[in-house]
Amino acid sequence: MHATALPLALVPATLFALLVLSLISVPLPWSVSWPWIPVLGVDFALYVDGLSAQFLLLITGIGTLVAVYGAGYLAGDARRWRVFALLLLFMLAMIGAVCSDHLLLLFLFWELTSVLSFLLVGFDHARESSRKSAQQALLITGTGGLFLLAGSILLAEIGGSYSLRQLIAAAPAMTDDARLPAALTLLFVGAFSKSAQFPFHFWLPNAMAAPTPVSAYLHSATLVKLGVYLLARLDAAFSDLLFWEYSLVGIGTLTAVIAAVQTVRERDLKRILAWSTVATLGTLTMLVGLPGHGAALAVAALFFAHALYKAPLFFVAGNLDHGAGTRDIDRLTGMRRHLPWTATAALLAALSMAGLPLSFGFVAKDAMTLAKVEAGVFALVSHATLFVGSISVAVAAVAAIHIFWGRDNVGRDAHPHEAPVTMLLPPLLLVALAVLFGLQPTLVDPLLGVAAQAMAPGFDPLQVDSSYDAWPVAEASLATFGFGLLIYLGWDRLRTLLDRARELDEIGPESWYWRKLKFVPKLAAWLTRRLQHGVLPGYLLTLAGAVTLALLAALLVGRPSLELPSAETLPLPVVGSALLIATGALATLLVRDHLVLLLVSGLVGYGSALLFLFTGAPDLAFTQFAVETVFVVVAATVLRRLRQLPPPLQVAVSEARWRPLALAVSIALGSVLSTLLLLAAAQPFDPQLSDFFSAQSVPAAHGRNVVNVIIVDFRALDTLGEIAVVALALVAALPLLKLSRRRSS
Amino acid sequence: MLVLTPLLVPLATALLCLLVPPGWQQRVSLAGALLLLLCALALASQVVGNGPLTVVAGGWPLPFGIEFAADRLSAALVLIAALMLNVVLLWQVGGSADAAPAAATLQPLLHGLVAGAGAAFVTADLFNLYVWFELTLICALGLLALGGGLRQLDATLKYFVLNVVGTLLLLAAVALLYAATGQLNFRALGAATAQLPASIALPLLTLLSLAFLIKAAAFPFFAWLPASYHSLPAPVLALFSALLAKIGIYALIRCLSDVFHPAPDLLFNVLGWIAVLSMISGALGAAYHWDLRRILAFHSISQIGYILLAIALASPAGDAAAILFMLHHSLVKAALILTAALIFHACGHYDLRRIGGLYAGRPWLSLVFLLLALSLVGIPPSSGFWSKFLVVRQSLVQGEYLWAAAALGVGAVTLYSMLKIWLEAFWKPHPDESWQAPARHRLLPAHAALGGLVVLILSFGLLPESLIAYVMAAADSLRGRS
Amino acid sequence: MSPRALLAEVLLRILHPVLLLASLWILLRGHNEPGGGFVGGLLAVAASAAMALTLTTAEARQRLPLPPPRLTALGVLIALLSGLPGVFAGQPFLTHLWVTVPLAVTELPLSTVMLFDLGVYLAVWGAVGGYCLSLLATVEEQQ
Amino acid sequence: MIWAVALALATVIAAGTYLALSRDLLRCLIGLALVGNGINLLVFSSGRLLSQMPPFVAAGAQQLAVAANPVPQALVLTAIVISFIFLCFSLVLAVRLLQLAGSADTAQLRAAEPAAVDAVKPALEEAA
Repeated sequence: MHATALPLALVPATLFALLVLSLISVPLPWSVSWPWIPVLGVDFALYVDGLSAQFLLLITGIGTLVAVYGAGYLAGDARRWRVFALLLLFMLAMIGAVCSDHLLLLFLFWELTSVLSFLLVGFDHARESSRKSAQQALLITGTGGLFLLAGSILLAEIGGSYSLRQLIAAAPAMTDDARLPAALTLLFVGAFSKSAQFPFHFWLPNAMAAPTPVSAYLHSATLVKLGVYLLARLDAAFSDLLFWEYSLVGIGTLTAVIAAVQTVRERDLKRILAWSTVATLGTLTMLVGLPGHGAALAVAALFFAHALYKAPLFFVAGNLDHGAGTRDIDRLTGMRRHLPWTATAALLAALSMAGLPLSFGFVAKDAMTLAKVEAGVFALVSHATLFVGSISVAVAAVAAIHIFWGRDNVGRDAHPHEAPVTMLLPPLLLVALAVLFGLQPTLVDPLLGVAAQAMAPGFDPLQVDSSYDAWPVAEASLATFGFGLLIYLGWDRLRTLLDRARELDEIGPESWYWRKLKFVPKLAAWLTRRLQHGVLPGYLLTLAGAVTLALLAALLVGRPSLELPSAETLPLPVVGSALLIATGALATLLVRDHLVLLLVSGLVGYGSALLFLFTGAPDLAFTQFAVETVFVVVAATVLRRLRQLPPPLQVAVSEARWRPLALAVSIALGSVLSTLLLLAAAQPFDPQLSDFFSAQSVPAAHGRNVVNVIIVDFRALDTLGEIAVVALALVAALPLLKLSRRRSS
Repeated sequence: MLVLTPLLVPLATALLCLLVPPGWQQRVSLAGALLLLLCALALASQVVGNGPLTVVAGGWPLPFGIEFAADRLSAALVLIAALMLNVVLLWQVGGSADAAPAAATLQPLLHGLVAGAGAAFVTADLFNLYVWFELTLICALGLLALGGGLRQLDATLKYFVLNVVGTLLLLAAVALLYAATGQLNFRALGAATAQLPASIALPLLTLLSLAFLIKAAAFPFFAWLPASYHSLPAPVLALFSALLAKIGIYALIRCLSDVFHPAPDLLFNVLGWIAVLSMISGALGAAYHWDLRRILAFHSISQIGYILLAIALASPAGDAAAILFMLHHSLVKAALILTAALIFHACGHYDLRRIGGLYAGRPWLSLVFLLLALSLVGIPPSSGFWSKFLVVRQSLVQGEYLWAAAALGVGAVTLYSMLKIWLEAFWKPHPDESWQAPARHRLLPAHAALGGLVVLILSFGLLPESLIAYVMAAADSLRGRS
Repeated sequence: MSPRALLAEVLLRILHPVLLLASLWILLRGHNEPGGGFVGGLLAVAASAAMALTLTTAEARQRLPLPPPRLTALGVLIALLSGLPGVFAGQPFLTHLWVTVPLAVTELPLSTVMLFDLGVYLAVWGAVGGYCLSLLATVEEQQ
Repeated sequence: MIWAVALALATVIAAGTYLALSRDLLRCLIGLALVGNGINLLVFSSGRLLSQMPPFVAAGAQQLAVAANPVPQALVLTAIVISFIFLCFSLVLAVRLLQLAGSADTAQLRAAEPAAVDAVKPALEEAA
């Protein structure tokens, strides 16, 4: 009944087997493409060359082992199916990402890996810290993804294609474009955030909230390598640019050094491993930035070596957690007796991590040293890598010696025990491979060769073997090793020293992140409370003010020639009714009582009715007169007789400080609209519509009241809409009317 | 005749709902909604097959009669309206997830709202458009006031006051345009405004755009939307967010393509910044709030900003992006609101501070929310991604780097607020430890409605080819490009 | 009941049908003379409102042919349907048809236009009347 | 004549806007009605006020002689009825709000958007 999820490991295992078989039988590169969205030029285009193939092997191979390990690690946990589903989906997304030839396709899978990793990091979501870590991982990689998208679009615009292969081919022509540095910078931000480069590095150690199999898979072998993968993929195109080299070498080295320092400060084994992963990612970025064939080979070798030693070390951390109940290195010593197989795996993985001979780590370190020599790096970078290498040695020593070989100080009530076989096989298998490849590098040479060739097209895969050279390497190794041992011995003292410099954290990017995260709700609250304050007169004032301002601006920009209609003789009745309207309107501002206000406002309506009557619109006059009367009578009755109505407020605008503004906006709005009327009326009038209606009313529509004919025939659709409004207005008010009656009765 | 069905079918259904005995109301309503959906599908296929359809009411010659015209843009929006009406009514059938109160006036008002929106999408006459704006407004008010509580009435009042200003400005703009040109038909107006001196054309265009921007809830006119939407029952809210602001945007597109063409660059420039401010204030408003409905309402403003930004790009690709974004947003936002209603059903609250534990308690709901939220954020392959991609790409191509940066930056804030919902509602343990997800009885219609929407949204995300081709063709027929 | 109120009631009972007839007359002549559905409908509303003010709203409500919501809905539906005969005749929606019915002495011109205007009349009467009566009913129940 | 109308409508719109900006609920609604009234005047005068003759075709004639422009009249008729029915709706709404809220002050009317008490978070409402 143990490890019921074990059969799921068959999925990645099958993929791995298929991949190996195909690699043996079908020569690289492979490519396949289906049209997906032809209108946008988006194809489902996949392309597998040496670099992709190397990643595919790691993704499926380590994926298989993670699945086996996870089946043991999560045995009995009810949530394991969800984790496995997410892990398998993640594997597919990774496969898609490293095979995509189309930038948008790459982006698609890239974002999918971010989202899936978010869900996996938040595995233990009942704990707030887990949720925060997951949120941090997604916010950083997700935002980075947006930069990647912008960079991709810009790059595609410059290069005229979304196909990575075509972009790489077109790269020489792109270097002249002024937008290229911007595009590359955007891509860098995307890649750096994914691969935990400075200043985004801090999310990775925090993501250790994930279950250990997830960390082993995502946070050392696959997900975090994706950013470096993208850079390596584009290396063939831009490695000659100084901008490319300086950015990558600079940021990569800086990341590696910072991460190396942070490593020493940690007590949690998983976090120590995470920081050392960040250091490796920095080194990889630096190597991608270095020009030359050797650098390409070093990248390929380090990719491979890191996967072979870091995943087992994560497994070891998981086994300790599982068997001893802690990952705190201060409490873990002498575990050799309790977890002998885990200790073996740890020792062998540490050999590789420290870059000692007889391990594949040694081969990788060899390639790195040669690459640096070939590229002729600055001394600063050289020293930095030496330092980072020493820390690796120290970490390796902590993992292999400190934890397993020291004094056994396990208490009586703790019973550390060895992990089940499902959790031992994966690390042992990986370290065995590391030793095998360390002894016989030629076994993997073809793989490294084609991968390097993808990054440096001039590289001849057959020359891998001859590019190893032992002497300068041995020299460097010795220095690293010695220095690393010193750090290991002084680990505790160094940690105390670094803890004293804690104040420096306050200016680091992580505290910047937390400050910004707190700042977002603050800013949101500040802005939203100003815009959406909940006070109706304020809303209306904003609205009216903005409208008035916009109209004034439009009038000023247009600079009208002030062509106003000429003043004709004004018939007395018209002037009289206009005056009545204006007087009524002004009078409303002075009255206080609601009832009087209603009656006074009626003056405006009656004035309009009179105006209509005197300007040839009897139907309008009657309608206006009728609606005004009905409204005033009914409203007055209701207002007068209805008890429990609160008294009216004092004056028009109660808040004194808004009164001048309200007055200004009101006057301006009235003036602007009437100015617009005058301006529009000064235009020559096109009587086309009225002429047609006047001419056709009797012959075509059989009616002599032209207005009525327009209403019921020429423009009957307006009227249909209007009576629909009228009818539904009653329907809309029915519940209120009913409630009102029920309540009052 | 088919062109008139977006008006006639829902209007007749609304009236019949009032006339038939109460027991028949629901049947009539559902039948009317289905018929509308069929008509909308027929309209869309006709438009795709034979090009734009037009009819002049009363058979009068143009520009004298009132013309109804359906092109691809209209047909797509009518289809969305019909679809959403069906979803909402299905949700309402005996549903228990924050359904609207079963008042006798609910069905007529819903159909009336769709009738107004549908007619606004097909009319080609400016004054007629005003009438349909009023029809949607009064139905919206009726639906807002349906609950009858102080909260609903406060929301109704704010909605009423601010929207009435919009319709009054529209009426003023119609009148002034008639005064200046003597025309009311879109195309006749388009020909006439081209002859107007800029000094008068610009203020008139500004006035018309302002009216539509108020309706579209753009910055700084959006106060009515977050002030009122959250007081609505979920299905009605879904319909509102799918239709109402879209009418304003649609009218703006029509105004800029048919009535005033070519509009001055200055206007598009200003529109672009209005869009950016809408995007930012909407996204920050969503980040501020903790009530699911308020978060979603503010998101609408931000998404409207994206649509306006696409319009401001003033290019075929920009217009295509705007149309795609409108369709995407209608569907996804409605689906998210319905998801929120299911969350409400499970937890009894909309406020994130009072809910939690749904990842374990409601795994399928979690998955649905996740997919929809990712679409809203614009994670591929989703309808939201393709919409956002078109906007950003076009901004970059046209050298509007600041706009593109704003679009992407707001995407990050959107991610933040969607993450907040996820962390609080799904991952956080429920604040009440004794809480148990309630039984799921009487949720079948709701699940069916939401499930249908989600399938549609997913297929738009995964296989967007035909949709994108459609909107590109739709954009090509705008702005006198036909 | 005071004599004045009695007088008002009697007057109104006589006046109410007269007002309604007048409103119908205004409706029918509207196509050629001032008047039409709106004006006629508003006059009918005035009749109902006067009744509600002097007598009771219940009384006024009884004198409506249908309850207000259904009355107004029927009005809009009639207006909508008046556009359909044209459609069946192969014309666009809202194309009005005219027929002349020969009667013994004179001719009666009938048209879908009249139907449309009748719809307007009923819609206005029902909706505005419904508002007035319901609002006044609120007041009544207060007293 | 258009000058007289322009003056009247400027006054009505200005006064209406000022009233609408009031905190008093009924003033606000009556103000909006006044603005609507002003806009109706705008619509009415949009067709030029050239003649005072009503647009009726004389009995027996086929065409309209010189008369006022019938188009804006038809539009205004529609607009008047619509603004009237909205006014009715707003009256019902106002009466109900006054009954429920017990105050005519719209600035105090915060039921839909309660004021926040927390420094960064909005008010926590009870479930409806």
